[in-house]
Amino acid sequence: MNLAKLDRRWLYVVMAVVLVVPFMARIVFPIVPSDSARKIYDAIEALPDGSVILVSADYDPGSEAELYPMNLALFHQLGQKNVKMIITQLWPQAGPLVKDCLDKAYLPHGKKEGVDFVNLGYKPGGLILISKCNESILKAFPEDVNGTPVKDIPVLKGIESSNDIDFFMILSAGTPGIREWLEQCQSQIGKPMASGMTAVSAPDFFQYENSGQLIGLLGGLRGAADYEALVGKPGRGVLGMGPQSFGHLLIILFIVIGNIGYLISRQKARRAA
Amino acid sequence: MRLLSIITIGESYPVAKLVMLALMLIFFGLVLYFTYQAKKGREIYIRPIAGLSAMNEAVGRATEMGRPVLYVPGIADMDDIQTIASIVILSEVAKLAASYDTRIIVPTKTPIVFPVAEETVRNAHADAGRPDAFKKDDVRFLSDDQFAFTAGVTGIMLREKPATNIYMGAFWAESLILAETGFLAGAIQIAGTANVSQLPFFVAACDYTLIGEELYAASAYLSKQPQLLGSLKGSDAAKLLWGGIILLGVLFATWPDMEAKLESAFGFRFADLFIFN
Amino acid sequence: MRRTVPLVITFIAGVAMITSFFVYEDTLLGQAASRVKEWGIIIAAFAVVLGTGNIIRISLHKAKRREDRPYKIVLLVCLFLTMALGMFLGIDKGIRATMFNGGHFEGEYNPFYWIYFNVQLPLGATMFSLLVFYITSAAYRAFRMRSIEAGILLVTAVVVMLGQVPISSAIGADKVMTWIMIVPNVAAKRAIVMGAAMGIASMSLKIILGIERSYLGGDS
Amino acid sequence: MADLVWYQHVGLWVATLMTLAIFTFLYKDNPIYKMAEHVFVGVAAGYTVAYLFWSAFVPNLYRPLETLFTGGEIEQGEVFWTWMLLIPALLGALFFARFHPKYGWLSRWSIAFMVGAYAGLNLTGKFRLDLMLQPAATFVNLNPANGHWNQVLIYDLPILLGVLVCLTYFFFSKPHTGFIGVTARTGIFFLMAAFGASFGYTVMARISLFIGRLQFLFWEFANTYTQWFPPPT
Repeated sequence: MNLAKLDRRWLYVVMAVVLVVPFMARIVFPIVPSDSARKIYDAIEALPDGSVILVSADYDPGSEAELYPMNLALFHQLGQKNVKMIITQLWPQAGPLVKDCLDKAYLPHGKKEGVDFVNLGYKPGGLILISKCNESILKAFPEDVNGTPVKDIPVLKGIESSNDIDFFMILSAGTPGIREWLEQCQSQIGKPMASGMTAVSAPDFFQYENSGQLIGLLGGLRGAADYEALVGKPGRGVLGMGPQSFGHLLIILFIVIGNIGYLISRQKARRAA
Repeated sequence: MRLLSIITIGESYPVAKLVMLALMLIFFGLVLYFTYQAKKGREIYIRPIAGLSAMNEAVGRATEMGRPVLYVPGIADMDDIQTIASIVILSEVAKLAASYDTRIIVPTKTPIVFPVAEETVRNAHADAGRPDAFKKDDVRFLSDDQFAFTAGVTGIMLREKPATNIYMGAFWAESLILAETGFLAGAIQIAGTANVSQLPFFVAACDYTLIGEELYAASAYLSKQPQLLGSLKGSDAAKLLWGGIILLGVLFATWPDMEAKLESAFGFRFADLFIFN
Repeated sequence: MRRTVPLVITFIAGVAMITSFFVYEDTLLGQAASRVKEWGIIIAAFAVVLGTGNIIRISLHKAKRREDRPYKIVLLVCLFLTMALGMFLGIDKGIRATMFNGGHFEGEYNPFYWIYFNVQLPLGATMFSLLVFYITSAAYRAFRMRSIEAGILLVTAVVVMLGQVPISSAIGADKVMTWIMIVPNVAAKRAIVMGAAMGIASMSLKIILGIERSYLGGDS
Repeated sequence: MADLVWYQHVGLWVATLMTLAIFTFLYKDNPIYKMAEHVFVGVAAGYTVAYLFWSAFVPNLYRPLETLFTGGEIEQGEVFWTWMLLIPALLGALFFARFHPKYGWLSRWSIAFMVGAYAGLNLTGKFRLDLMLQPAATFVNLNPANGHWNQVLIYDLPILLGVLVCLTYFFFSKPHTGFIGVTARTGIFFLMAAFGASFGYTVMARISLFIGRLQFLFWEFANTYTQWFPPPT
């Protein structure tokens, strides 16, 4: 029974079923948040009233499934805190998604634009933009997303550059993203920084957690589920981890079966030769 | 307003920035020294790189089967160093393909890489003595969107059936679609990227994979250009230097009394030379 | 003019960025570098828009030559429709000042916004979600333990995948996964980024000094 | 969710049809997928121009020049620099010279600026992050005194060895034979373990993207018309 000749589309059907059935059955596993996620949560909880946090939304539709739930959980937490928030975007496609998160998770906590937070919107330039923000955020972002000049925005009083920011939370899906923020901002001004990123980039940033530059990092849907559990707002992350686990088990099964068949056939070939 | 003043009296300029400046100058010195040596024609040894020696075979295979070579220079723009290294390799592969009279299709994703790739392939055909064989339409700008571009490239794989797929440069999530579609289309695949998150798939699904820096070493190995050889040997020498720095750092971290002696003599600990905030 | 001016521009821009790292910001050089960054943001905006210019040129070219004509026409219609809606009605839900009434977009639901959420978001997100199927078939058919190295890769991958599953803590897979992530993964990735930084440092030096010119189209 | 306005209903149906159109590619490449792909490229390109217009061209270029020419009040000492904004405007516009058959080379001036600026920033940023701070994080204390041994043996020593051994793998001046060959091969083990880790995380990413689509199809689309799949509140 040589499964290799099997049409690949049957394999697609198997994966689709393995994901849809647990999804429909709404199987939910208890989420034990990772230490990394807990460190970020505690660091943000410990921010004194009136401190300033910069949230940079550098993601797009392609990474919406992992980073949108993270953004929601983060805004829920910040909505309950008395902390000034500045939002920037390094990806043009992040605009509407951040706006949606604000409407659903932040504004319901009674926050007012211009007083509690400001959305500075998108600017191109990546590395250049972040490096400019080290000197002057106001020169890089002369207006907020509504077109109001920054000098008329109360929440920005007393804030000139990245040095005046107490905490950076970077939601990053690739380039420009967390790597550029670490290179141009964190490594030079030394402010606390944490990041939520797609699961694809997470393994490449554990060394910056090891060196103390990142307080913690949230990786993909598991990171979103961890943070949702910590914030106490189970949503797409926690509910997603049910089918997610079955998907992992199926991939493991396929790798094992595929390689058992391969090793057996190689053994036969070696014995025949 | 001060003109230049890096060091001002009274204000303490971070020592680590001076150490960084010194290390940068040492590193540049190494690179320029080896570049000078290479220019003077001194024999520069580079260990063989498996992925590269297969490239001649792979282009040869495409020629025998009379099918084109597909070269994807990554999806990053010219500001990404991997793309620049990929363009250097592209010019060598295009020269090889032109000399074998084999078509080379180069899909690009970014506005600046498109003209650069077009001119590189045109010049490669001229250098190989076949300026007429250059087909302008084989260097194509598919789309500025990552996945529309990927769909375009897999379309080329299915329709024009290249016998050899070469992926050199910066790749992200689309690397798997390219590698698997190419694997199932039965093409020989050579990949090279410094984007570590994509290397697992290239390693698992391609015949040869250049890991991280080997991409830059490949551009030096293939082109034998003095500057590329110079920077490669410069980097090698720098790795010895940084290996020494790390061992020294471990020494000071493990023997606090040595650290104390250093501190009493110079006023800062060894690690302070590298961290300033 | 064709090559010397670009090399001078590259040198100035590169040196400006390097000095802005080493020099205090309130020095003359620091201020000049800071201005160059402001310019960089504007020029980067043109570079991003250039991509669209390219797509328009190629689609028009192809449509004229009857290649995939209906597809290219649909592409151009979508392009100019979205662009016009965004530019004339503002890019945000009822907030952004618009060319027409100079104030805010009165309507509750901005069509540009509608296109983003109902066309661009589903297309972009779904395009990515195809990958799970490619991984499934690749896991079964392409990922072979060809060598010891590929073997280690696949075994570690299996352990890490097991560790992500919440129920794995029962068999301790999550502890092994955490160790893999914060020891071998950190060590190897640290060496890789150190090597990459050296490569980029020497490449950047040669670009700024004009030794490396391939970005100018390789006619050095 | 029943109180949707007509265009929101249309929106839901369009979004669902777009999602299914892309999934048809799994069966085989077909005109529906190809049309969806072209719609995607067109919308994404149009979106970029509109978004850049309002978030970069207007605030950073048009508004300062507008206040300059209409005699609006400008910050003290900024008048000269506002005039100077014409330089990036010109350099940026030169990007489009590339579409002109004769003056294509002018676009090299703009490319040169971007490549130069990024080279300078990449050089200092990566040197600082990866060649100063990362080595500094490897200055580990190997002294296993007072119960420190498990931190050393399980965490610090393997990381130190791993970094040095992987650096040897990326050493190109000596062939991988003898002692260097052994260290390079050990380097390969660390590298492959790291790639395995990335592989595992990437599988997680891909699965969660599909689950994201299921969440849309059931919680937003199906639930609007059947109430069987309520989304989490």
